[in-house]
Amino acid sequence: MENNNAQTVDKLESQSSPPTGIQVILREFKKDKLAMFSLIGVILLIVTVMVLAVVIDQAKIMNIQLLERFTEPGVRGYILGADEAGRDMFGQLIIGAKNSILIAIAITILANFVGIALGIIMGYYGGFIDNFFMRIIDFFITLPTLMIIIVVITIIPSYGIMDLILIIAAFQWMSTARLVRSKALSEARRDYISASKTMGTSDFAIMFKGLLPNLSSLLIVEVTLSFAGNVGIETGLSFLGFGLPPSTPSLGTLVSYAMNPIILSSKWWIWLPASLLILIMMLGINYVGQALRRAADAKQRLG
Amino acid sequence: MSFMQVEDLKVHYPIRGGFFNTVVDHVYAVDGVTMEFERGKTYGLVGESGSGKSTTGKAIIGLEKITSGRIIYEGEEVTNARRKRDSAYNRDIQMIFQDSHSSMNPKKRVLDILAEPIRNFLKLSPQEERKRINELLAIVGMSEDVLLKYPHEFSGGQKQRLGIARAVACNPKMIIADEPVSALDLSVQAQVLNFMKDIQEQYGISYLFISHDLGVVRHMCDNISIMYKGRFVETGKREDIYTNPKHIYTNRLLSAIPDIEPETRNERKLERQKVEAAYREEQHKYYDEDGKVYPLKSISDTHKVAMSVDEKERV
Amino acid sequence: MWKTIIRRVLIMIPQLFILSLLIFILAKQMPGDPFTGLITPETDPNVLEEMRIKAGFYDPWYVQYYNWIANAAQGDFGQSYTYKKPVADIIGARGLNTLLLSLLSVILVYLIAIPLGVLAGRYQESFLDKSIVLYSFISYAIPTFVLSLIFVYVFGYRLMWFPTSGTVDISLDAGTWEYYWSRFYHLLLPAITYALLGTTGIIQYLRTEIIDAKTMDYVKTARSKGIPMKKVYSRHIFRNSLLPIAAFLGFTITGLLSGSIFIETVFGYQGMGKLFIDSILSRDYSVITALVMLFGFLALLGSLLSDIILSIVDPRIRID
Amino acid sequence: ACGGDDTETTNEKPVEKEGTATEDTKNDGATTAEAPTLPEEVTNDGEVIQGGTLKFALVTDTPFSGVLLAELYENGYDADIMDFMTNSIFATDGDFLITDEGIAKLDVDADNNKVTVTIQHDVKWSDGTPLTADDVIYAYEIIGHPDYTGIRFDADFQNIIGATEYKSGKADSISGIKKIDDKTVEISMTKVSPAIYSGGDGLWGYAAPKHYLETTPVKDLISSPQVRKAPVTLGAFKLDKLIDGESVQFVANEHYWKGKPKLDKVVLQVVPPTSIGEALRTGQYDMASSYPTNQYDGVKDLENLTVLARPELAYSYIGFKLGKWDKAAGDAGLNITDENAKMNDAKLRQAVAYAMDIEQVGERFYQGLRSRATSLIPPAFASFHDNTLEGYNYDPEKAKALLEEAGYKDVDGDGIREDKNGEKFAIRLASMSGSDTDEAIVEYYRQNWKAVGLDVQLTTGRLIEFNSFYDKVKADDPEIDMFMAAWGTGTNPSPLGLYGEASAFNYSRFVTPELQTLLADIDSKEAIDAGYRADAFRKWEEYMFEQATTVPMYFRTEIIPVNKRVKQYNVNYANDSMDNLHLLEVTAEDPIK
Amino acid sequence: MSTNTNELLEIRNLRTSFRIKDTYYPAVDNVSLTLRKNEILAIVGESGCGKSTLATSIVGLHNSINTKVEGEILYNNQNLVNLTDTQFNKLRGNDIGFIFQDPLSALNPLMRIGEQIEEGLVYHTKLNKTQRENRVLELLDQVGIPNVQRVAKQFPHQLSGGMRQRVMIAIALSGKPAIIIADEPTTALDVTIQAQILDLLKTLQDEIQSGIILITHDLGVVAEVADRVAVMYAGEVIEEASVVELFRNPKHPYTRSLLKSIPQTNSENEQLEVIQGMVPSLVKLPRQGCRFSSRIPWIPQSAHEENPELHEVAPGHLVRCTCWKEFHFEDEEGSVNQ
Ligand SMILES: Nc1ncnc2c1ncn2[C@@H]1O[C@H](COP(=O)(O)OP(=O)(O)OP(=O)(O)O)[C@@H](O)[C@H]1O
Ligand SMILES: Nc1ncnc2c1ncn2[C@@H]1O[C@H](COP(=O)(O)OP(=O)(O)OP(=O)(O)O)[C@@H](O)[C@H]1O
Ligand SMILES: [Mg+2]
Ligand SMILES: [Mg+2]
Repeated sequence: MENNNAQTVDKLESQSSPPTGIQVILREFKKDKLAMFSLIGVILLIVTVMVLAVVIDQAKIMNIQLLERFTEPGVRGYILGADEAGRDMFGQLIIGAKNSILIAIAITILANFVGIALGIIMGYYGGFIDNFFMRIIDFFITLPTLMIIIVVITIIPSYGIMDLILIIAAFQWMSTARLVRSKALSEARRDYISASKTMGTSDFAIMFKGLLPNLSSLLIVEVTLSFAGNVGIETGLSFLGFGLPPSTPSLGTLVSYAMNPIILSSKWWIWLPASLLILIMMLGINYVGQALRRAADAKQRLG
Repeated sequence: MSFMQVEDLKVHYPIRGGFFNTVVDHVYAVDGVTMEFERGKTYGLVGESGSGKSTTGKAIIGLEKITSGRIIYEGEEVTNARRKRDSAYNRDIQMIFQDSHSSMNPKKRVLDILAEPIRNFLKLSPQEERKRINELLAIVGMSEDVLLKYPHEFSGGQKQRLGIARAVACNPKMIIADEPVSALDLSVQAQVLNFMKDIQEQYGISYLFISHDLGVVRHMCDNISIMYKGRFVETGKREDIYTNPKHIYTNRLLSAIPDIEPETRNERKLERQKVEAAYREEQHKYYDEDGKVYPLKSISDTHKVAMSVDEKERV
Repeated sequence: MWKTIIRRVLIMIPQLFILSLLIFILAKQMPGDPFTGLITPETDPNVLEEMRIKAGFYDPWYVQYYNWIANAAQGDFGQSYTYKKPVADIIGARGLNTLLLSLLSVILVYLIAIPLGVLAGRYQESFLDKSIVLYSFISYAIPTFVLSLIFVYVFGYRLMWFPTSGTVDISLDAGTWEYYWSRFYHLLLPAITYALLGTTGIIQYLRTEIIDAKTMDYVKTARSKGIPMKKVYSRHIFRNSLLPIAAFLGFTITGLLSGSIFIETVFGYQGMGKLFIDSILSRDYSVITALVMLFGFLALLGSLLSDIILSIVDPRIRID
Repeated sequence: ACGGDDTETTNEKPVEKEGTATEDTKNDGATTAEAPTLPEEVTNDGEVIQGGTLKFALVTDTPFSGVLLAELYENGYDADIMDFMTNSIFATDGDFLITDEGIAKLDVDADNNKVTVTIQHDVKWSDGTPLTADDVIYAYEIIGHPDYTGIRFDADFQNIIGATEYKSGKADSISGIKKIDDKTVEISMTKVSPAIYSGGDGLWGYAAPKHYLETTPVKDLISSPQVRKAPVTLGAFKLDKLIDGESVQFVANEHYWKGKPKLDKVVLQVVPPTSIGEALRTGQYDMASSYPTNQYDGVKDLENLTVLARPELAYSYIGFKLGKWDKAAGDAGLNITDENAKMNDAKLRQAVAYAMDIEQVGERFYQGLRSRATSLIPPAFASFHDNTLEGYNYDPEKAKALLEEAGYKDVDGDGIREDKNGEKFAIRLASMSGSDTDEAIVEYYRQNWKAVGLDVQLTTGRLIEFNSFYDKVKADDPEIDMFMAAWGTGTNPSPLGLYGEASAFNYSRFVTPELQTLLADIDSKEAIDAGYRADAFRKWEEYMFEQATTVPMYFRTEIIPVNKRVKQYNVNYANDSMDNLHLLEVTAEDPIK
Repeated sequence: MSTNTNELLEIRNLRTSFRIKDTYYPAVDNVSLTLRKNEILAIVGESGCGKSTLATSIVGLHNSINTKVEGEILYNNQNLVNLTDTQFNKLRGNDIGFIFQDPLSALNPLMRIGEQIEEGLVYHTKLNKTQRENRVLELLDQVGIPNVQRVAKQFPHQLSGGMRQRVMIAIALSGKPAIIIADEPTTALDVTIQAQILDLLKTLQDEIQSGIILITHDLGVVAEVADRVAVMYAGEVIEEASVVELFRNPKHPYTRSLLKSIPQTNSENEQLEVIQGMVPSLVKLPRQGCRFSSRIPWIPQSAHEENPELHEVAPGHLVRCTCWKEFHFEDEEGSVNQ
């Protein structure tokens, strides 16, 4: 019955747009000012970071100037001050944010690509294929992932951004696959899939042209939230010292400066901006994610 | 003559369990069904929920794996070939689903939905394809501007008609209709049923019409089979079933159908209770020790009833 | 029920076996060894070499693996190279610490999350709900270590409300009331920090569940019986939404274990998470492998526990 | 081996991990003797209270292991704990050379390769049992025992006659060790060198309580309660309670040979380096086992603390790979220098050294707690360290001139010099990761080198984690042209172990006959004479300066913040309070906040 | 209201509106109905015509944020529309019982059957625990459940569809209500079971003499059990009559089309009668004039009333709009397929 209503509502608004499509999402955002604000904020933030990262001269920022050690914010053009080697914190923040965001995006794309593809295949075929991969996933998902990532990282002789991305992604696709699979499993039992089969469509086309778009609302939510999660993992690893080296600043390395109590207590400009940036970004993404989730789930919708 | 035969069709689903999650038992969803189909005829499949009607339909069209039995189409055995996606068999046998809403991909436009079988089976040029689609729309009486709409923008009846349009797109010989109207309101149901009949007349299509609504079946079908626990308890011409039901289960089913004659309802109620009582009393005679339905025995050219050997004498 | 549990436990054996192989090979791939840390000009390199040979580091990996797994199967995970003690002993002592921390954290998590989740769901879209959602998002967004650092600094050092390291005050005698209080007191700050951050999942889950449950037909049935709204909530909505939470327990514990790496590192709390990081740095293979195995085992156990709880709690999926 | 009185820096600590924040922050602190003028002694005229409890922070991220026996422990933090309860049988002077002031005195008969250890006082173990010659011998018997698995049965120990036979089980006792009477032990050795006074040549500086330990087989000692829970010791305090890996409580040892300590108790607690500053500031501890240099700011202006300092027994260096370790050669491998090594040009190496602005780094990054190292003998060895050596100073012009001279010229005008053949020239530097500071410093040096036209790239592209670093350096990884590391010197300044031909730790793989001779001279019999030895050291240092195969970078100053309530505390190597713990006093019940 | 009039419940000008995008749209519009004692009043109509909305309004179970209920629902001299939740709770389960369409989702999956039945008794009776338990068993027995002891301890998913619906009925009956509202109680069931449930309802009603509002879209069901029928279309009652009158003498074109579209009434191979067009959605609904007019365009507009009202065309037979006077099926020929 509730569904009924939602459809009635859809009918009103959307002239030829798929159900739970852009319109629904847009309406959720219109209804929820905070989500709207977050969406704009996050996009703006990411764009700003990317643009600034292109504009600023990375080599210059990373140049060590001993005389500028711990320069306070606002002094001599250092918007956010300088770190112990006299490197501009604002520039590092931008570069760090860029690196963190790009890494998170790369992990998200990679992990979700694998997760979604596998999830759909499992959900669609079911049976042995499903069983087989589920066993593997069940196994990996219960593993102490963080520990194994750390062990793997210590093994890689000279690991850089790419390795970090690959390693994290290698442990991130499982939950996506499981989620997609459970949704695909129920979706694949729907009649339109059977209909496609009776109409001669190949399995591949059914899976990726027929089924995939119907998981899109779920996937958008999943991708958004996993993006936030991946920012978290990268920063966490950097904090423990298993992430990126300080010469490649990321939000995690900047925050990890707070490990030094002196910096924590009296050099706030070194770690606080990065922490706040993480906080704001994650908050924003979560609000966006929440609105998307509502759009995907008729029961939770506001409008 | 019949162009397609289904012989002793069985679909068993394994039940897993036990310590090593092995197959411990089977659901005998379809357990030995034999049917013949002739051109332009409608075959009704009736039974209570879970009796195996849908499974039968799905097995014939290739959506379910057949445990045993054969399907012979135009003299050729297609039991396994039917699982090959773009075979001629698959083109000639199409399906209409109960839930018209869920049978159409909600993220696809009507255009793509209608084009799907055409693209797969006919390999037409874009112009021809478009022409065919327009023809189809004309057949189901819809205007071209619906092509860019999405399924959810249609009413149930319209969707079901689109479903039918899609099923007839490649000129099938037979359409399996699994409860095509049970989700629809009365007036819409009437539209769809009329429409199915029209098409049948026009193209000489056969229907396998699955339903639990005996009223609808009676209206639509030439031949009717009553199904119970994966087997037929009775099969025959419409008149055979409705005027001369032999199996107690058929009886019971028929007596339970509500009638729109309010005046006689009390009599019907008494009749119903009588049949129910009789059923409770005598049902063991109609099923074997395992509760299975006996094999069918012909009692006339067209009429077959499931009965035990000794039962036969009584009739 | 028992059958299913036993089957699940049996499945765990090959899983643990694969995990052991995986982790063993990984650990052996790590650069350096426990003796690298010992080099000074005054240690004799030949002595170190000899110790390596004795420890079997030059045996083929499968021989090493066989020795290790054969002993491990009997509960002997070897000696820690750093602590010169049986690994089991070390993990035993640290395990208790982590267990206590996790236990307190879980209790706090549930104490915080359940009322908040319930309130947020019940008063959906109210100011209260929005505040709770904000809190839950913030708690998700703040990296564990940042909050821990700040908490240690503020509550430990600035305000001095809590002890900042160790697990108990050494001057107290075990068994006394003060001793237990001191243990608890030492646990409190890390546990609170942890709990504040660990609530997100449960709050969100509960909130959604309750909002969903509110629209369920059975809730309407309940209301149509004319029972007061309060009872509808407590007997139907909450109960139905809360029961799956119970099943989270297993996973929560698993989650807490890996989170313990951060918390214990920052709080200098001697638990398994910190032991792991320490052992990684000192290449204490026997401890690393044993810890990963243990965590893997606990995780498997946790998910089994969750399944069992769920099946007890939800009659629909009662396993038999 | 570990002999003598290893007062503060224990040899077995992984000293190389310079500034590895998570591993060993202990060595993060350092300085020259010159830097900020900090006292070595607290001055406190407060009113003393009766008894009192000293609160001691053991600064480490990793918990201690709890092997509390001198013969067995390997972990430096265990040594820090033992400092409170053990006492070497020898006392040492400012050069860490054995004096006659200790429990026992050492007589060396260099001609006959014999030494005699004589217990001079009426000394009792913490359980009241008197210390005898048997206890001195028992310590040797533990190390030499066939079941012994520790690291102290080494080449030095085998210098004792009969040690090898005993080890292999062929003898029931070490033939070279003789009990003369209840107080006297005579030890025969194959050779006696000046190192004997630093506790080298196999001389062992501790006694083991035979009466207490002999019932436990040697192989079980390490896990026995006698070692872990209730050791019997000779120190000022004895162990009272221990919580694994986190804290220890000591009480005064009334049998202490120098007199009963004035304090009642010492409570030692593990504190992570990240919070030690705060912990001291808030008066949670009186003192700390070490204090991270990069947190000097955190304590320097605090009212409740006195910050003491002293030079560390360590130096950092930059080494150049000039050859390979040949495992098959000699008895147990030899260093083979490769004439054609990329860095085999003294001028090039000197230029590298002159180009480094070590002075600035010491001043800025380490607040002056590290200074340019002028030689390979740190100033802590007061008599051997030569103040007149100048070392390399920051002189980019000189570096440029040297490079020009050696033929490294910028041919293509990109500001980077090409090699002698005009080919692209890049030096690959391996450096250990540690604190964030390390990263910045290395970057800074790369900037310095670039300024003189040297292109220095990091091996693996980033700083290398401690374990991998040594894996690579040890294996003479071809990706390494030069490497930055540090040595803790221990109390024996002899360089043979680090620069000898047969030394596996000679990571630059540089050997010449000249060097061999110089090294041999330092440890020769003649060198038992301190003046001669100092001279020999100087000759070697000058040679090394010229060759520049190992360029010392910093001398380190360690800082020791002490709460103002503590009285009678000093960190002077000659007169370290850790040797005189019984004198410590406090002026208040709790540390001042 | 006095009992001797036999009128249990009187609905007057009920309008229930849902908020969609900040505007309220009436899904039940100006409905007036009367339920008498011991009668079954069937409400029929196509999906979306407002049947469930009406039923939910009577028991006051609408979500107050999105729904507005206006008008009067008089029961025992109180207007149910104005009751607070607490006041309503005294009636729900006690005076009014409710039976839902899908018994599986309408039963709490985590509660034993017995508990679910007992729950209402706690608030509406003074029975003690054992008495309540006995009453539960009694109720289960009453609705024809075998083995009551065991069933009371089972969970909903362990029962068959028919059994579940019986349990729902037992719950509705537990307070011996004067009024029972059954919203499509048999739609989810097989015909044989449907027949059993309908017979059961009828039998029970004879016993407890309550008034039943039976909502259904199946005219067969109506014919089997109803005493009076109200046909709804687009939120309005368009025809109301006794069951025989309605089937014998339907007046409104909508009712007539409905009856004509039932397959069984037609001879086998004939086309079924069809009403063209579809029920307009809530938002697009014409609010003025006869709401059915757009679906019978061949009837001149003049035949429709401006503000259609219920006319009494025969005693107890009410029809809205006068268009019925001009309606003949023949007019519709040729427009069958749209
Ligand atoms: N994939 C499956 N696995 C196991 N059992 C199945 C499966 N699909 C169907 N069944 C069982 O097979 C039997 C027949 O199901 P089927 O769907 O054919 O019945 P039906 O007559 O179409 O019923 P309905 O009227 O409810 O559609 C049922 O008992 C069903 O539970
Ligand atoms: N909560 C709601 N919010 C908005 N619109 C609603 C709501 N509930 C019902 N509606 C709309 O009100 C109209 C009447 O709905 P109702 O459920 O009463 O119909 P019904 O006659 O019971 O249909 P069915 O036979 O399908 O149950 C429909 O158009 C429906 O879409
Ligand atoms: Mg079916
Ligand atoms: Mg309804």
